Amino acid sequence: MGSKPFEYTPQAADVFTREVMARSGQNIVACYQCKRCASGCPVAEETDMVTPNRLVRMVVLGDIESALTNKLTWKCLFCHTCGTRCPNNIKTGRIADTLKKMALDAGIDPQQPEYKNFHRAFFNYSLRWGRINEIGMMGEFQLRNMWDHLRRGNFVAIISEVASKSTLAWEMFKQKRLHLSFHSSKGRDEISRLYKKSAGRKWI
Amino acid sequence: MIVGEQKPLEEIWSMVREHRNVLLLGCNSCVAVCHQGGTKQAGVLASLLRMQAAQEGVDMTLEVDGIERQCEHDFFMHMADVVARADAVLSLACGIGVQFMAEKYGATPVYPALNTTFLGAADQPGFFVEKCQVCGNCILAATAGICPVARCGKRLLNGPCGGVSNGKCEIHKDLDCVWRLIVERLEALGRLDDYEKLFPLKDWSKDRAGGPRKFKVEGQQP
Amino acid sequence: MKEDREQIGSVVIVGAGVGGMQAALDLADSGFMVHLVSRDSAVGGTMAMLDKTFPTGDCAMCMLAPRMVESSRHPNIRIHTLAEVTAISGVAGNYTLTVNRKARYVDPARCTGCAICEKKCPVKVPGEFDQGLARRKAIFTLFPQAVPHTRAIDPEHCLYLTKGRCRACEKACDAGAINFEDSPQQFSIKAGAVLLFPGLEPYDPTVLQELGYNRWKNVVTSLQFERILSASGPFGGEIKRPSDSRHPKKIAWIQCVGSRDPHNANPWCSSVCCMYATKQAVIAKEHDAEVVPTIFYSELRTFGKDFDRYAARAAEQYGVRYVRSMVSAVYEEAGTGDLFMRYVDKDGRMVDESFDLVVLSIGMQPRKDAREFAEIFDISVDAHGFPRTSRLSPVETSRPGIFVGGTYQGPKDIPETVVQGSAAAAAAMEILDRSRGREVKEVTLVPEKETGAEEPRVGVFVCHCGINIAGTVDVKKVAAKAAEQKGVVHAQTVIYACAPDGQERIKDLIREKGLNRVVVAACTPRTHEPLFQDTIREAGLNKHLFELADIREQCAWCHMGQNEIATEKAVDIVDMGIAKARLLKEIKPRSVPVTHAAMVIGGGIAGMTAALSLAEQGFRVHIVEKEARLGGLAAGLLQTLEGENIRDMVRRKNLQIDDHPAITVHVGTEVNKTEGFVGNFTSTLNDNSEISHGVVVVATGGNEYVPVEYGYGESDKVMTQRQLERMLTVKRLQPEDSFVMIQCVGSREEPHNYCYRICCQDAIKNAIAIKEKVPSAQVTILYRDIRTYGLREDYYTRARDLGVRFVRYEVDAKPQVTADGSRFRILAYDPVLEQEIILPADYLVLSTGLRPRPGNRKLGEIYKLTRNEDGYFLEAHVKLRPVEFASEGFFVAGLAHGPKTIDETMSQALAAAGRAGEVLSQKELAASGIIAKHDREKCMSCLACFRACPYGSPFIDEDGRVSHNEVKCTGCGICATLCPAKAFQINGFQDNQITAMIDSLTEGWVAGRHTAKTRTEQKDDRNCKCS
Amino acid sequence: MDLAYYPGCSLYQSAMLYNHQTRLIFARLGLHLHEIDDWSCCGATSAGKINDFMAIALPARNLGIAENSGFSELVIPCAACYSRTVVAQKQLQDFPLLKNEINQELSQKVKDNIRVSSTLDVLQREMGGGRLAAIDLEKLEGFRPACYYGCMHTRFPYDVPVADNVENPRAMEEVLKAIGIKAVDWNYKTLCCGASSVIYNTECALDLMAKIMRDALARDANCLVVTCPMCQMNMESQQEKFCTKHNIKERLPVYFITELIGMAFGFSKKDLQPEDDMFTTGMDWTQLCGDSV
Amino acid sequence: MTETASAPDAVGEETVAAAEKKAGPSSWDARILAFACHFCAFAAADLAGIMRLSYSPNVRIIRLPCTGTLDHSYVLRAFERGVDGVFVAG
Repeated sequence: MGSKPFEYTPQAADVFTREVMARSGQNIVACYQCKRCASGCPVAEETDMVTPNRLVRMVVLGDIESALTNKLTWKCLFCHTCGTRCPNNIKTGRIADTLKKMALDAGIDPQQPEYKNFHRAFFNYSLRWGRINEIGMMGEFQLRNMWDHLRRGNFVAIISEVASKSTLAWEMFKQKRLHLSFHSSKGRDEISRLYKKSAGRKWI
Repeated sequence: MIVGEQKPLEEIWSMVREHRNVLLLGCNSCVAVCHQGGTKQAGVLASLLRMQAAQEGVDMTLEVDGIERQCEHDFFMHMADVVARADAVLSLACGIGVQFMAEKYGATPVYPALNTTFLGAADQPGFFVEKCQVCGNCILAATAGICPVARCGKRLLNGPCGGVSNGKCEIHKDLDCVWRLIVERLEALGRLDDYEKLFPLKDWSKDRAGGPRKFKVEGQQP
Repeated sequence: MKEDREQIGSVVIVGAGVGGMQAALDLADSGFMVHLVSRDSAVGGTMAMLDKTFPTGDCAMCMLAPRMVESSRHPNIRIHTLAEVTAISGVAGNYTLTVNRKARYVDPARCTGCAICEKKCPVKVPGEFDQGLARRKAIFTLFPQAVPHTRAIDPEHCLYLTKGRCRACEKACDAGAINFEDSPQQFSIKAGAVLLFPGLEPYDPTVLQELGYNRWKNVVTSLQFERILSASGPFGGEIKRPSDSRHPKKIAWIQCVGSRDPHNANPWCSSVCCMYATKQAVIAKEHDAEVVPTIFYSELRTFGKDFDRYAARAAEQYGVRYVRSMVSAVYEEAGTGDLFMRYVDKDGRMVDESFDLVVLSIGMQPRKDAREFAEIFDISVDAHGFPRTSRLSPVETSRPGIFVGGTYQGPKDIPETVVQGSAAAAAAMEILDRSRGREVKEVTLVPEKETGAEEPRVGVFVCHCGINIAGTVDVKKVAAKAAEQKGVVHAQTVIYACAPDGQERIKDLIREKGLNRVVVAACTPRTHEPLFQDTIREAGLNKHLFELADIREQCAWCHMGQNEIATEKAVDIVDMGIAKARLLKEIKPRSVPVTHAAMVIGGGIAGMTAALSLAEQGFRVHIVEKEARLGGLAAGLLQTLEGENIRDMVRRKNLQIDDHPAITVHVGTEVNKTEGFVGNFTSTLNDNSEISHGVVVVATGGNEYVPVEYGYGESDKVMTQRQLERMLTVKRLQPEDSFVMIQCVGSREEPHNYCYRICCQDAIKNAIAIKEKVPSAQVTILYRDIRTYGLREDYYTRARDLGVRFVRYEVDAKPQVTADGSRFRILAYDPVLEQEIILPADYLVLSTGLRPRPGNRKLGEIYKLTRNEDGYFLEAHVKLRPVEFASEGFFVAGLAHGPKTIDETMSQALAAAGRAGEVLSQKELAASGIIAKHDREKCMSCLACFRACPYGSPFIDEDGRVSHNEVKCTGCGICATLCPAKAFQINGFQDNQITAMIDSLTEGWVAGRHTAKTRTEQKDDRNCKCS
Repeated sequence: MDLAYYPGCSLYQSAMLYNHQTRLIFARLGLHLHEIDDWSCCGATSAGKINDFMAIALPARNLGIAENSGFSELVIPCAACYSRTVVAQKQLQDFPLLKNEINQELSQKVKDNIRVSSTLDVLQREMGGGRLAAIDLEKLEGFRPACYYGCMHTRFPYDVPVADNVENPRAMEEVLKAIGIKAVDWNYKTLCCGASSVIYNTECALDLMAKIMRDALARDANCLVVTCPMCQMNMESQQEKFCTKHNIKERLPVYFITELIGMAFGFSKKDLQPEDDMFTTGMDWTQLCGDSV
Repeated sequence: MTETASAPDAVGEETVAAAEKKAGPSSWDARILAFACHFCAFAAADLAGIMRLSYSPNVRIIRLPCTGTLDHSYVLRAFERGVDGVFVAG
């Protein structure tokens, strides 16, 4: 959405669209821009006007840069309201998911590192132990955040992070939500074999 | 065709209000075509007058009739009784018909319901425009069939005056300058040379300036 | 198709909506016996529910009711209500159908439609006609004007039929019409052809709960909103919202509810919603100036004739706000019942807005039982359940002799439904050419008595109508007063004048007392006059010596409980009738013979189709074609969007025409002049040949627009869609080829501000063809609104699935094309991303529309046929007479009438052939009785009538004076009003007759004012005494 | 009736209460839950963000275990686990090659012979049947719950059959009706609460939750009822925060549906919220129901 | 076509009407003659009856085949003979 005209290159657009379609499993080209998705999107106010329909349009026209670096891709809540009401059954949430993966593949810094860190922490934890232990998982998440802040030398962020998360932990503890027990699954071997198998796969 | 226009009701009323038996006589020729003087209009006028009479408390009998032309004796053949019953006639004919009747029925007052306005044509249905001033000496042959006498604001015979702007007359801003029309038509006819010819002085003796004109069909006995 | 076995001259039509009725009337009028089978208890279909219709704003019921009455009265139409066809056997020309009729429990022969039973019925259920917004009784009619007006008992809710007690209706019915013993019946009908017009089912949006229908009270469907707007609807025409009857100010329409949604609803476009929403918004605004209408849409599909301008007017003059954004969900504000929703504006900003009422523009879909229905008739259906038809034979099914049309065939609006009604009728007439008139019985009547010289002898019959009239009006007193009137020799009351015994009584008295005028004081002449006219005709009186005084609908029923006043009024009404009756004259309509031949002007696909149909129906046809050969624009087309071969079809039709003995083709000629009138025309062509014919079909076609935009003509790589179509058949495309198509070139902008209907489909057809041949080739379509209406939406979907890119542009930011070597760079502004985009292209394809033929002007002048501001011929009535001109005997089809697709052209051509065939099938044409009579003696040829008559019946005769052609006259009376010489009088409504009515009324009524005044004074006196 | 049971990680941790109550009321209904052996994490929403293959493989392992345990139906109380498992099951059906690849690594193969149900599915079905007849229902008065379903009851990232109305689900209302409680109708049954974004996009999540809260209050609801542990945790643990931020004075308890059912079944507060354990809802619901419990 | 205006009556009537108008609409008994097109307005009047809508009884309707037939003279004659209002509907 810049002021400079966008140079549309049909063949390149085609290649990009096909990859997003294959990885997300969504028939993106079916979109006819009715904007139902945008009207129903719970985070649409916070995405600098990149609404789901616009995200689809970026993909279809092969505007790779905008598609991989916009706010919607990172703020999408994955609530699937868009896809449920889409007359063409396009689940923009899954497109956003795909674009995030593609952005990370392309070495683009995530717009919300915490987002990446949370899901990475969760996923890794589940692989490692077979089950999630919330305190442990959150700990990993925090460590990842800290590491990011450190990398950027953002010490103020570290302090506020510690402050806010300890408040949260205290709240949860007061509400008897935090548990110190530890759980794991014996199927970790199977899981790690499966994980090896997944290496290098772009789509299912 | 003679074009007329019905007078305001108040004026007509003031003419007939003193009478008790009034005949409204339509003329089903020219003035009927312009929806002013036919039998139907006579009926409508009678209705209006009746209501006027009722409102003013005047007891009046209004009779409605109509004939083909009020300028020929023969059409009045069946009218003798009808006219005799009336103490006044309100004629919906043009000025000719009114005078004709006035002369014909000496003792009965005849009033005009119409103002006779001009001789014209129906340019569009319902829109009448003056075309002829009965000057008695037609020059249309030289002016591409368009009459400057009737249609020039100043009756100029040798081209337009200096007041033409955007092809319109300076007297009536919505009126096309007749000389512009004449020139355009001459051009279209390939006869622009005619425009270059100067008109000699027009013979106005045949105009009505010399008093009422007469005409006799050849061989007709008076 | 035409087998030797016996051809049956009857046709069964399933479905009695506007399309079925049109077909029924066409067939019945041209000598076929018609069985009109309706599942409902009354005819009318969906159109009867509508308030007004677009784009004219005509009242739907006002247009439909006369047809319903006409269908019910037609001697050649039998209406079977509450009936369904359950089986069919036989072949085209000779089918046998089994019909099941449900029990009605009310005897139509006895029921007078008085509705007293309805009042007494204690059961209330949600009324289907008012879409559940109001309640009806268990004994009911669908709507007040229902035809037949016989009530029906709904056995599911009737207390007696479900629980065995009540019978209140039976007790209330004086006519003894209630019959609880009624049982379902099965019978069979033989028919030569079967026409299926079962209509549509409105989409039920309950499943889309995010929109809140059946959840939030103030969310209504568009059909409910029609009922809300309707004066006979649940709120009496006031716009109120269901939750609290408050007058809503902000009203939102949400488009495409149930349509264009393959994921959650139906994939097709319902074709009519954009227009009806616009219409509803406009009408709502007319009802209540404070209404602020907003329409949420994604694409505005106002593709019909004059529709774009209508929408523009709605926006500019009525302030209808169009928001190009679909609403995702409708929420209800707790407590107020207001509705709020969020949508994204054109800048991508989220807007929260609250509304008082939300209307869901629901689409149409096949009936739930569409598949079973098709199985009964053994016709094949498509994936959606619509009957399978071809774009090149739009009303033919897979089974010969079974034809379809209307919304059953596919989503469409009223005029297209009417067109297909006539088209299907024509198709049936084609296969039944030998059995025309076979099943129709002619009635022989006693000779008519001459009464011209007699003094009026009036008989007056005042009807009780059970207690309908007599309960309010003192009928005895009315009859007694009538007896006092001048010329009345007999006056009496009757219990039911319309019942057989009542009519016998009237006939006896005509004979006994030598009556020569009859006045019946009963119900409305609109439904009952023809019945009584037939009655007096049977007694030997001219049927125009009859007058019906309406003291039921217009007196008793609207002044209930004011018996004295109602009686006074009834006396006045009857006296007026008598005053008129005294002056009634016999009317003997003239009739003229008919030349059984048609002249078809234009030999394109419309002309060829109409000509072949007429020839198959058994009439001579002359095709007059300007060019050297037949085919018109269609000759340059290859195939339809659906892939049907147009070229083959044109070739086939050419051969059929060559071989047909009844068709004469005049190529390279034009019509110089035509003289005469309906049934009797003589035309001279410019080769001096002369043709005698009874009708004229104008099928002069259109021209392809040759663009001046976007560098057309400067490079052979800039082309029109039709050129591209031809190129694709001969040229090998390269894998990297890229195409950019630009829509609406030369359309939808002044001075050609209308949609050509065909361009979106052409572009999509070619884009699909490119992608199917070379998937790696790239196609981008720059468009304003994609208008693939109806089932064509499937192809829009298919094009997108194939990877065709669609980029919208706005009319004030049109694409700019620059040459880039042998390629092009197109700069376009994408309103979705609010971003300029540069598109490279090897080929630039312009989607151009059509233009009316310049020759239409001359033709219009010759025949006095009007054209719209765009130069297309104007039909007699936009909704109900779409293929006829106001002038009798002239019909129109194809592009001469307006832009349309090939299937629409073929439907219209068939319809024109059907309507024309109806005229040609008459032995002679009788003028209607109620027409203007012209007195040439009084006429002075002022031309007022000649200019004002909408039907062209006054004409300048050979002697240079005005004459009047009564065959064309409809009796509207404009001539009579204008004529300064009073040379015109309307039969049955002469000046003296109307004046007599006025005089009679004012004598009794106004003169009686003093009595009224005295009464008031007395009352005042009484009041004084009391105090 | 015997059912396989997959509690999922959170029911062993932050939503331990839900696990406890589900087991309690199922037992009372005569439905025997058999926790499957050595189940592992389903990957929740996170796996799909990182690794599409694992997003299917993780639940596939649990499916395999459940199917080989001999039960015909697998009950999953957690909405996220349920969603992942149902979607994976459908994807395994739709992509047989993928299923083979995954099965190669599994000791308990996926055979696709088990029905996956949410707790709510089972409750709706079984409480609609004759099972309630055997239970003396306590009459619960004063409850005007707003049933809050969240995203995961009816919306899935992959097309799977949904029994309830997607936009206006009624299952909770029907279950509550069976125990004599009439729920209010309201706008935001399925609006997203922000889910895990509360951790990394807190403000947005708080705004969404406030929206939900406001409408429930406007409809005169006096509690929220949920089936999703994530929704329960968000709406409850963040309530103070989002109410303060949006200036909402009232507060509402957020019950798992099992809690209300448990009360109707006559369980005491102690039964439903054992004091000796480290959990309870943050709200004191005795205020609402008085001594009837 | 001879007609005598009933002057005294008319005067009386006018005065009465005027007096009644002053007294307020409730006591003024306006008499309306309607001319209605057979196809629309007359049908509407029928519909009013069918729907049992009640309206003032001081209206009398003359049916015309089309309001195109409405001659000036009808309206004038009605007024002349004392009706208070003419209603043309079509």
